Amino acid sequence: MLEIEDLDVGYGTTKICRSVSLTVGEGELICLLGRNGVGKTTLLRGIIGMLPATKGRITFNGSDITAADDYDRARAGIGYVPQGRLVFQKMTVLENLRSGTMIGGDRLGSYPDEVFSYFPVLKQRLNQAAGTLSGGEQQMLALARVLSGRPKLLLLDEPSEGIQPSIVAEIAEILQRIRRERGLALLLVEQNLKFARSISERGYVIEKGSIVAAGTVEDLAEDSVVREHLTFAS
Amino acid sequence: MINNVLYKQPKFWVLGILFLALCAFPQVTSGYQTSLLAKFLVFGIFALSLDLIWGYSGIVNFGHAIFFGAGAYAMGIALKYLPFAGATYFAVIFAILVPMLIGILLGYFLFYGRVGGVFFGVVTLALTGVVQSIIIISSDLTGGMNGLFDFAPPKLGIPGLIEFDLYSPTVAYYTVLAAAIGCYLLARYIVNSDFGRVIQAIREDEDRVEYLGYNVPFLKVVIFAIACGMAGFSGALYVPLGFISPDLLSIERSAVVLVWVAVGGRGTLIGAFVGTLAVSYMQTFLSDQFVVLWLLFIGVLAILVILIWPTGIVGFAKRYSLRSIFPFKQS
Amino acid sequence: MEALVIQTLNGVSLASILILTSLGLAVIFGMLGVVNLAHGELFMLGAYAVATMSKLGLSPWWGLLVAPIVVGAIGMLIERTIIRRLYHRPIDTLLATWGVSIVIRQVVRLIYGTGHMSSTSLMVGSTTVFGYEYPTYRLFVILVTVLVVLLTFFLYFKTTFGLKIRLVISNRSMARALGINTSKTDMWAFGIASALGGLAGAIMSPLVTIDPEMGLAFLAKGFIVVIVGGIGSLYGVIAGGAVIGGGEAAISFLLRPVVAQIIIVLLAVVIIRVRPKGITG
Amino acid sequence: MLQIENLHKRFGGLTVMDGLNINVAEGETRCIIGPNGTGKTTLFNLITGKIKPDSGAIKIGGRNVVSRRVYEIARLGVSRKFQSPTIFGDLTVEDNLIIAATGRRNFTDLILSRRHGAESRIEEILEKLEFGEFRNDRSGDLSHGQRQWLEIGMVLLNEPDLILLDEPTAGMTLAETARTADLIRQVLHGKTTLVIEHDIAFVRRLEAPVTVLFRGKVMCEGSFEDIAEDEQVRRIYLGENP
Amino acid sequence: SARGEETVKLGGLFHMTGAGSVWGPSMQQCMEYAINEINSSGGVLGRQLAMLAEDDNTSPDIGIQKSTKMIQADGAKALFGVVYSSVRAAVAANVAARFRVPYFYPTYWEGGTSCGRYYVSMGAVPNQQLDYFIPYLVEKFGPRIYCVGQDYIWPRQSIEIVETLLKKHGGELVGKEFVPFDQSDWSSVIRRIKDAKPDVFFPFIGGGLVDCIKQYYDFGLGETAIASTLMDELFVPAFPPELREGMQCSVSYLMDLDNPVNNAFIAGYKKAYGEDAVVNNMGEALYDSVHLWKLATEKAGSFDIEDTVDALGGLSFNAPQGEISIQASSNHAALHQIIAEVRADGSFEVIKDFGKVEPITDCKV
Ligand SMILES: Nc1ncnc2c1ncn2[C@@H]1O[C@H](COP(=O)(O)OP(=O)(O)OP(=O)(O)O)[C@@H](O)[C@H]1O
Ligand SMILES: Nc1ncnc2c1ncn2[C@@H]1O[C@H](COP(=O)(O)OP(=O)(O)OP(=O)(O)O)[C@@H](O)[C@H]1O
Ligand SMILES: [Mg+2]
Ligand SMILES: [Mg+2]
Repeated sequence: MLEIEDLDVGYGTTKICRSVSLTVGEGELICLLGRNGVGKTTLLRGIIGMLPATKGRITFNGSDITAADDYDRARAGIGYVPQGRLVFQKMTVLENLRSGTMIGGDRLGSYPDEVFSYFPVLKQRLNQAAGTLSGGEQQMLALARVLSGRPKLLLLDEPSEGIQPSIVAEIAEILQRIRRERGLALLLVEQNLKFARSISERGYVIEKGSIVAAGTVEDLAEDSVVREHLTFAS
Repeated sequence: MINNVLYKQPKFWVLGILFLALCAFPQVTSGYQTSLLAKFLVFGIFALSLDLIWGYSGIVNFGHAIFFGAGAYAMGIALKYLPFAGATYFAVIFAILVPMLIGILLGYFLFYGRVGGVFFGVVTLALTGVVQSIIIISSDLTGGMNGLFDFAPPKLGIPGLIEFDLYSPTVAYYTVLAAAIGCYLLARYIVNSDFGRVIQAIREDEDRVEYLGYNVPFLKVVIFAIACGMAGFSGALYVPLGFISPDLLSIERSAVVLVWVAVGGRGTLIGAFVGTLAVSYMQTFLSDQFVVLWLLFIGVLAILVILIWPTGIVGFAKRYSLRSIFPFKQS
Repeated sequence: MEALVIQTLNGVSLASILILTSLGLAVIFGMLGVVNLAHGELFMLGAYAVATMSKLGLSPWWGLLVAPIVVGAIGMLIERTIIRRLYHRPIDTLLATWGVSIVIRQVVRLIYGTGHMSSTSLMVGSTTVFGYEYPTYRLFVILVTVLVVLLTFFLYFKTTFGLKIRLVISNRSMARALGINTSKTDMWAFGIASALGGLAGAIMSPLVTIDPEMGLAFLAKGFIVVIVGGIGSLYGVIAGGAVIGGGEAAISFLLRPVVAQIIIVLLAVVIIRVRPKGITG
Repeated sequence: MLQIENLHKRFGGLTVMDGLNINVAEGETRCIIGPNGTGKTTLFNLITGKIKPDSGAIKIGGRNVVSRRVYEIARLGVSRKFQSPTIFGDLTVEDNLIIAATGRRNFTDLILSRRHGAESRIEEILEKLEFGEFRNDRSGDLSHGQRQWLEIGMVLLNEPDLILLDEPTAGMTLAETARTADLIRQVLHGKTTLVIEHDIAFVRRLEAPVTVLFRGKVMCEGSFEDIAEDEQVRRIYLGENP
Repeated sequence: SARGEETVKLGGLFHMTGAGSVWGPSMQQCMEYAINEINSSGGVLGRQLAMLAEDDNTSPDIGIQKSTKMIQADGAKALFGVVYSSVRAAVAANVAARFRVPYFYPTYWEGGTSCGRYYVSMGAVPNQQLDYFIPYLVEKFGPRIYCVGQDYIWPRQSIEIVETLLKKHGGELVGKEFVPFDQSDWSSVIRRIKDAKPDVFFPFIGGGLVDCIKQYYDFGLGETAIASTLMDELFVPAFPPELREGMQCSVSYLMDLDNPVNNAFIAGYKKAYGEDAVVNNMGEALYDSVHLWKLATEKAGSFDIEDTVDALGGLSFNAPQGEISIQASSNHAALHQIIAEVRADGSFEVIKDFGKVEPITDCKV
């Protein structure tokens, strides 16, 4: 579904990600692990098109999207939940939910009611300005927002951040369910190894902007980099 | 030792030559050119005061000409009503204090009321019209529409002993040059102090600064008052070089000072002078050459500069490693 | 009684004039975050469109149609060539549009000369309201204002286009990442706001001087209205127009007009001090 | 040190604080957990003076601070880290730290740049956070996790007596989370600290007493182990297998 | 060329851009026309004149800069131009008086300020515009006059004079009112005018006059006569025909004057600048100014500026408006007062030319 070959992404003249290659198959749940500041967020921004690729190729569903505009990538079906949520602060929850409906489509419609089955709390907050939601609620809104569209691939940047443990577990279940029902593919950046493990089978480890290891999550958990940074070394 | 510094720091050479050139300017050019450069340096101080608040503290002031004008009027009125020798010094102090007071009042009112950003700018824009109206209707004091001109000529030196008439282009020029250097050094000191650092933090996120224990409205009023005082000072210096009339407080003047700072490079201090001189000389040149079309060219130029040089001339120079010439802070 | 009715109508008509002339400004300023110093010139172009119709011997009513279209198109052109590059630098838009305003003024001077333009009245005579005579054209202006405001509200709050614009303003890069073509919405948003400016100029042309400098006066007033009402809200424009227009009509009835004007602005400052987000904020 | 008495706060129809009572002793580290949207951040907003309660008292060192302004409360020694990192992105890392370190000085000190020995504390923090190489970088270019650390550094430099940390480890790797926990335990040892966190591993590592907030009230208090056993807490917050 | 070195330079300062740009271009043409005319008839004292033209952006600041340049850098012997009073005051005080160069100001104004040896007022002061106009209005339309002015010195003084004249001629000032410069909505003002039921509405409004009159008609006041001292060939096109028709004007010059000097002047002017070219009283005053400078210089017999200035007082010139002269005590011109009515097509019907009226002013040279 998503193939990345030899990709370079960065800010202005500073290159952050170097020669990254990875693939996400149809309905596959992939996680991206790595310590702080290695370029995980940068890579996701490169995939959604917020940052231009200076080298390499991105193919989505068989077509080359390396030069495509970010909004066209979204319309082709890539949903992005950024780190730090970035909900539309001054707009209502309802309008935020509607804002996701262009993903995988070409017009702004109304959101499907099923998002409330994922996050019931949002239903009581429909007319509240999103900026006044609590941190966790905003995170849920950011997830609900992309799920209002019809994404084929989800890019999630640390979605469990700021969410209470019981809901983190629920989110894992929700994602699994959507994958089963709609064949959703997932590229997940996560520090919470437990959460990562609970939803993904395969993963990559990124270090200083390059992929340094790939394999099943179980194998990766044994990887030295991961061990050093993503688990409690005592 | 000194040699070593000079050798290693081409900046000192460049600055030294620039300084000597500025000192020699009146000796090698005409009175017209001298008073022209003096006037532009006055405008440079005015722009510098704007850079302090706009470039460093993020206070948007669309009515900065109010303070320039207030300074000029305060100077003129003081010279008119203080008939004793040495009145010029009092007049200048008056010209600094009056705009400062207006600034403090406005700042107290608005900053303590949490009015910031574009709101503040537009309020000052609206006030421009009000202050202009007040000046026009108080014609007994201000000369109204016609402007204020029947005051004693400003003089420097020691009354009775040795006096310099500021209406002489050379005297005005050296006075302004010294004032410009003094104001620049003062501004540089302020922005490099811890106070300056906090002011820059306020520009970015004033709420966060408050959580660190700073009285943000107070600090904003302080920097605003300093800038207003400096603008008033430049207004006072303008008096012997120009004319006191309501036109000094026009919206156009407020807009053009923003352009000077932007063209020179916001938040660089020296950019205020660079931008002012560049734009003013360009304007003089164009309007000499094209009596009708010059304004059109200025408009086009303003647009192009902003599109092509987003960081202004100094920012551009910085990028192209002319670092040694411009004494800006390296970050 | 007559004084009361007429003065109230004057207040309403002044308020609607202010609302009409600042609506486009509010859209560009409050919603796109662009301080458009060229808005007064767009207004001026609208008035010139009507004057041009008169000059060509056509009915000035055509001007009311031509003005928003032409000025809207000019607005789009400005957006495409200049504003578009400056969305992340709001203060620079101020400077760039200042340049644009100079250019428009000078180009108009080159084309039409420096003199005043004349326009034919669109409507003459008066109509009886509550038993008193009032100029028909002023009533027409009130009506047009109401319609234009309603239309603008509908556009911004009830259509998906409006939602898109508001999303783009709220967070540009995130809106793009969700599939919204920001450059298209930007262009249309700016174009429509410019068209509003042009329409206002056309409507006002029978009541004001038409010359290249005419936009300046309306610009400053427009900003005060927008600020007093509250940035980013269209309700704000209405509230601001009502307060400033009604206030000016009321106070200038009682005091020396210059003093009234000074009081109005100081009052605006007080309002902003008490309600920093504007009346409706 | 911090007493919260019968605190009430409503947003429109939503009751966020419903008679909250909390007592934190001098030098104590207290962890606050609770479901999303239960009012934890709001509690910090109330303590720091950002919003005013409808009723109730907040006493810091015995003084009721309810009517004070944000900066006055900060000057009493309350220092806060925000839920999403809030730093001065256009300034360098070092400048951020200097500003934090000098927040409680008077104006003369500020304009004369008198720092009263803050330099050495800044060096110390730079070293502790391993930020030496970034000290002259624009802080806005740091990654999310790095910003979290920078903000923690700023809080530490602000000479606080009462420290409020809102999700200090969000977005950090486990190893860094652990280091943060250690840092807090060492550096903040003996300082009154409130920590909001959803990261259970971190909460456990902190080895501090835990208060569980629920619907604007304290639901229960105790050591992490006690809390983790609590049936109700598992139901509303932790989930089945924490 | 050798000829080039011999030219004598005269400086013209015009509002080519900015708020006053309505006036700039025609003034520049008038000055240029006068210079060309003098040059083609042999110049002054055998030397050709050269014109310097600068734009002041309608700003005192640039006005000072440009006129200083013309004098100091280019060596201009005299300065001409400007409409806006603040620019005039600036040039008179900071340039003309300081560098001792005569400055000819071509527009009506209140008089009293700016005076001095080097300042030559070529525009009408209030008594010249009003002395005959007010009795005429009272007689023709009735005694009740309502005045509205912008809130500054020229309208205030003019309205004061109107009041005095009305008293003298059995009229009555039924209302006066001062408005801000940027007044754009006139409904309240007009309401008060309507209530006062005047026979004549007499506005002293520069910039806002067009708005005011347009709205005045809109409020159904078309029946009441309007009198103005500002109406001229440049202003008239701003009004739709139905609004301008019948307006009563007091001026010192009109393009439509029928006398041999004016006919020749207009014919030559149109030949030079096209059939649509316009001159108003300011333009004519500028034309007269250049000629007066020439006469003074010739009388002095040298290009010495002091001699020229000395020679100015008492000179007279047969101008397009008729004979005018310089009052020696004040350096103010004695000008004609002409009353005219505007026709729908924008032309003026001259009703009466009262001949030369001496200025009454506090100015002493
Ligand atoms: N806007 C920017 N401009 C320049 N450099 C940046 C910018 N944003 C991030 N960086 C740099 O890019 C590098 C990678 O950042 P990125 O945010 O991708 O890391 P990350 O892996 O997502 O880290 P974290 O786990 O902390 O979120 C960091 O060193 C950071 O300093
Ligand atoms: N200004 C406001 N207006 C309306 N509701 C608000 C406002 N501020 C907060 N709320 C609501 O108050 C509740 C408490 O918010 P708070 O941010 O304190 O939660 P929290 O406990 O910090 O949650 P989280 O763990 O998700 O960060 C939330 O439901 C939020 O939507
Ligand atoms: Mg990241
Ligand atoms: Mg929270």
